[in-house]
Amino acid sequence: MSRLVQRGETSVALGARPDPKAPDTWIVTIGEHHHTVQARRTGEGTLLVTLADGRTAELAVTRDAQRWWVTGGGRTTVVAEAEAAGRAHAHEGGLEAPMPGKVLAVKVAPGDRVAAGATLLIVEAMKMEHAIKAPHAGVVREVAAREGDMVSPGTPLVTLDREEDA
Amino acid sequence: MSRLVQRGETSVALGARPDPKAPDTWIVTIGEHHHTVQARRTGEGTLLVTLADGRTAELAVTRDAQRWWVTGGGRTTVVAEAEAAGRAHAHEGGLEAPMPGKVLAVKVAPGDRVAAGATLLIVEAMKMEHAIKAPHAGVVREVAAREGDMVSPGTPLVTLDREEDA
Amino acid sequence: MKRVLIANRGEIAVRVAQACHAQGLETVAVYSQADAAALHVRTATRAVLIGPPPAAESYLRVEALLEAARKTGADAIHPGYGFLSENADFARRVVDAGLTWIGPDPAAIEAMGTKIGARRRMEAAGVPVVPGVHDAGQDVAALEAAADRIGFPVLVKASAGGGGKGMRTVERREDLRGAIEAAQREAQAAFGDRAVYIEKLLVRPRHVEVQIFGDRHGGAVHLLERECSIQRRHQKVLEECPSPALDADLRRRMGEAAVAAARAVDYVGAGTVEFMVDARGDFYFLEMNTRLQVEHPVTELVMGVDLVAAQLAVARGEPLPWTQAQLQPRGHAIEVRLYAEDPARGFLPSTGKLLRYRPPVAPGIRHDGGVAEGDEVSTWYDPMLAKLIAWGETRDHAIGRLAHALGAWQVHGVTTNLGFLQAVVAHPAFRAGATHTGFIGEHFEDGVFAPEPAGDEALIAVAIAEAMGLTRAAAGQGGAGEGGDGRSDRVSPWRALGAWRSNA
Amino acid sequence: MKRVLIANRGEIAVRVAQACHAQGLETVAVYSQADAAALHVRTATRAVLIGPPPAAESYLRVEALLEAARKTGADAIHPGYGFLSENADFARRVVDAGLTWIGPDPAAIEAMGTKIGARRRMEAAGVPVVPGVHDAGQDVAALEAAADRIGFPVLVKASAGGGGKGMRTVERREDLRGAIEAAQREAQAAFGDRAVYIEKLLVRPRHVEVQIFGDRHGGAVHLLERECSIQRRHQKVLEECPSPALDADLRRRMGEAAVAAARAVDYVGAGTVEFMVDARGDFYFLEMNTRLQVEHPVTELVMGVDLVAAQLAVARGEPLPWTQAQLQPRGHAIEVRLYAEDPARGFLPSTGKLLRYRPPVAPGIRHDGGVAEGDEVSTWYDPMLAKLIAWGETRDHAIGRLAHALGAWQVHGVTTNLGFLQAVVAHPAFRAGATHTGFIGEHFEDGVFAPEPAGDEALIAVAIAEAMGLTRAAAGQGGAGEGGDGRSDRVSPWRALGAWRSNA
Repeated sequence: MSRLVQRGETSVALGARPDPKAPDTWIVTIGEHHHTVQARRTGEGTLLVTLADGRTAELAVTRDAQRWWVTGGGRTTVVAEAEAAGRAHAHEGGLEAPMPGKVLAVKVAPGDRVAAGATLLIVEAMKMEHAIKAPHAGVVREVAAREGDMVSPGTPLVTLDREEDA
Repeated sequence: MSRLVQRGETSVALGARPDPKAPDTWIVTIGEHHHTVQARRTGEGTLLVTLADGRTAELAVTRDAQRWWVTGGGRTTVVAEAEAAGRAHAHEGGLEAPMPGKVLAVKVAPGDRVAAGATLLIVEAMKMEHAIKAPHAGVVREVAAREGDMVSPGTPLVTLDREEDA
Repeated sequence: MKRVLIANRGEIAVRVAQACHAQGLETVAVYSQADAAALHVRTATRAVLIGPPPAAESYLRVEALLEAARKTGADAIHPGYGFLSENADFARRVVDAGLTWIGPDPAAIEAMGTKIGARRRMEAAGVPVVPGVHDAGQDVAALEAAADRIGFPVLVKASAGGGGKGMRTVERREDLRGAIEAAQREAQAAFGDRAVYIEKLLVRPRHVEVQIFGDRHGGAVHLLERECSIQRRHQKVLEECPSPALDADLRRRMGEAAVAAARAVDYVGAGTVEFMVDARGDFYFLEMNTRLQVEHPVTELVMGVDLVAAQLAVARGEPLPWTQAQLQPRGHAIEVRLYAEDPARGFLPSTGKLLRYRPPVAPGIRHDGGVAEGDEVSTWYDPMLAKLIAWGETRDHAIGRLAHALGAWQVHGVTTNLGFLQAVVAHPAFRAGATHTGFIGEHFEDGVFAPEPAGDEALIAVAIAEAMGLTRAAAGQGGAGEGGDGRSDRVSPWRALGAWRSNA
Repeated sequence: MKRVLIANRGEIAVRVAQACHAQGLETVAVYSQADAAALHVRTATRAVLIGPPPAAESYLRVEALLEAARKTGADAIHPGYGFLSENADFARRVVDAGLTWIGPDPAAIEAMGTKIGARRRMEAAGVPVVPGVHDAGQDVAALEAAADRIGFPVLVKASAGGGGKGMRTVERREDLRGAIEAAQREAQAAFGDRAVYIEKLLVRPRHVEVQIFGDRHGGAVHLLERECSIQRRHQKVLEECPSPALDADLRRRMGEAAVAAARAVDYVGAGTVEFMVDARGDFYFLEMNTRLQVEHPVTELVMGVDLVAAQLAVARGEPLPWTQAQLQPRGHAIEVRLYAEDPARGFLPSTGKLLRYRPPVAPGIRHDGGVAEGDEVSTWYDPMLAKLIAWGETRDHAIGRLAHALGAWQVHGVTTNLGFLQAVVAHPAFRAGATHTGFIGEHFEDGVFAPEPAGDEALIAVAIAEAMGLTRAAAGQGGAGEGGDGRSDRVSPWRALGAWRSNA
């Protein structure tokens, strides 16, 4: 079985199948590349992997909704399913609240033309103020939040049309 | 649901049911005694328990084949199902190998009368010699192991009739 | 002293409880509704609910805390850091209730409680202070005039502040008004006091603080300094002891100044005198923290002490367990703070469930944590999850141990600054000891830190884990902790991707 | 030195690997078929299978180890303790292969390699030795005659021995023949050398050993002593530093004697000189261990050193990182050893799967472990699973921390001596520092230790956990680690109940 996962800015097909000829051996496909590796379970959620060049590492893998967390070889990496990343990108025009918090100030109104990085709103969370800035230049189409609103992740705040679209 | 568990030399009925009137509250029955306690899950396999007297402790509980391991309040305890303990006692006349190892020496033959504590066999395991001693005075009915045998847990070694039976 | 109520949460409440238990003392945890199953509750021997999630309605409620102590028969209160730890009124109420207050006398807290008052006292005691204007009032125009007198750049700081809250750096006059207003709002929300003042911003200074300790028998010692220059938005990220910047003479002079500061207010217990040290080796009093500090473990490891145990002893009326001559440093210690925040998105706070949490275990590595696997991380409280501290015979030795331990720390389900901490520790300027308060801004562009894309090893592990069905078990287990309601969707709140940034 | 092969397994292999990684060195683990997924393999950066489970066919196979080093490009070998660590032939082969041997020169190992030879050298160097007969040969009658000359009680000891293997205490002449034969058999099996000798048994002596360290530049220092009196059947259970029994003068004299012993064989690297100290404060050389010791962490914590890092440095040809004057003790450290053994059944070895394994995490607590949750514990190797070490400002402080940490150690699925360790640490005689080698026999009747019956709290937890279905998840998870084959039955090998006892 193969899945599409994000690697940096692009997506890559990822799959693994056991080598029928050798125990504890897997053939892993990352895009065009094939890797023959030794692997066995160790503890709960952990895997001991030996690469073809002889390097070995125990990796802890945790499945999350649309991504995996991997710790091993001295770092922790998040691997996202490409499909999930794609879904998120579809939301690009609409800015949603990134965290639970309270809207302290709304700095823009519909029709405003804003530069990339311009402050759109100020949200307070964890006792700190955070400026929500425009990810790109554009024109504000809609402002859905008001000062004093309590917002949670996913609450729509502002719809911003791209400058080139506007 | 209630089960019989070992407590020291005797067995006791143990059960728990949620208090329908109060959240996170359980009524636990240990033999004749009832305890009303607060309890909630914390991590995996762990429980935060508050007793009626206000004391609180997080306990880790692991289910094993016929027993539970419990750590909390500063100690680790093994609680055995009474049924399982009963089964083991039924084997009393026949001595089985207690661990994987190698029989180094057999010190008795069928018909031998032995005192409690007399060495019956010597088994080597983990690079140490261990003397297998008679749990009670008695007469050897059968010797099933020979020097050099590799034995694993449960391998019958010696059948010993009690002195009073013999 | 038999039963200590700990008026705090998170790692410090756990740390204090462990110290109490090691002395055979019972502990009482207090908790808000959001913390009913929090680690600090699970560590204590008793626990009392004190209110709803907002701190103002729970951890900051003096009445509820005193009632909890009364109800459980606690005979002493340890305030930890933050919350009410530097609140003189609370300390006084505790003492008036006949309980032992594990901290300095209310009068000492009060004397050092506002930055403005503390500065005046230190000036009087001959301790050098940073140029600033503290008597301009809270009118914006007056504060602007004060800034003009000092000259830009300036710092706007909350009088009752700490932890970067209510603090703003201002480079240009036109940004000053907005900064003052924001700082006043933050100060009001965090401390219930909107007062701010203006101070000269030193260029590339180091933040160095001296640990001091006093007792009720006239004893006062210092326990070396901590270098806390690695900060992001005035929030400390990494601390070490000793400072790589001090020579023996400067260390001695700063230690003496810190003890003088402590003696000026008859200080009892653990306290910290913060200084700024400029490039010329001049040092300025910044403020005194009349409580245990987050970063106290680096001092403990280098000086060979247990500061919490000493707090308990001194609160019982015992003399200091050490003389100044006995306190000899050994080796080097570095602490990093694990925050629930996303370095790739301007360090915005993150939330979620800790699907997997395994701190590294190795010689010379200490983990002081406030969370455990399966815990939910919310936005109600401070985003610091845990601290990791490495000790080594030398600074290089400590760095080597820390770097290795950071790589093995398994924190899954909640985005943290772990990768950022690794980048800081690996940075050549940090290895060279060239730390100053602008370190992060200088070496990490725009205060944003993007993780490297996944390596082959990680992708291989994912592929095989999925093929083995290894990760299905983990997902099931994640849900099992709270009834298997599949809440893992919630761990990914940052659904709006793109270039969202904080104003860091 | 770039890549170190660690010719060992268990906690010491993990410990050495961590020290290497902290210095940026790669590591190569070796493993038997029984250890393919063992923690030491999972910790290393490379791993090589060297044979079937029996140590004689894997960890003791010189050819296989050298081949593993060649194949992986390792340029140094660390032997750990046990196995081939004190095998001069192996050391010589390593050096001949052009690799760095992280240990003393083969000649020094050889000189101290047999207890008989070592005693002779020490006698010549003026170091006091225990009365004994070492030249009686291996004939039983001759050994009996030797015992008659010395007078009972006597010890029968393997010349190549260690860890209590091939050692027997004999109180009465009629038990001597059996003891000699058993010791010879055990010595043959464990060390490939059946030679034993007879030594005077000191009454209620303390076992005190001095850590020494030498370099290739003529440097030799001692790093205080360790008190290792708490033993069961000559197997150490608990060690501490410093010894509660030594005064400054005795400490100095023993340290000097240890350094003299090291200098007598031009010792390079970490070594330990073991002494017996009798009630009068006389001390006798017992043996020298030419390797790192299991209990080295207590020295590390009190002296502020990393002995493995120093081994690596000295092996690279660097001078000692410390002078004798710099080595100043601070505080007190205690180590306990967690064994897979059943105290209720005469401490017979136990096996099984570690269904849950969570070491305690707290300030001042160090865990050096060779196992992790989900691991199988077999009878192939030494039953020591892990060590827990507590440091404190004072002995009482360390005991308080240790006692609390022991209570929080979660070891489920394999019966261990954990409850016994708690009882030792809680014992008034231990708290008073009244330790001697007969401590366990004197305070724990018949060498058997029965756990207390379950308390209400444990039963309540079981009842609620079952009612919640909490434990079903745990059982499923236990099986999941190895394909869910429900092997948990195997964790309870001691099915024959009753009065089975070892000959302890």
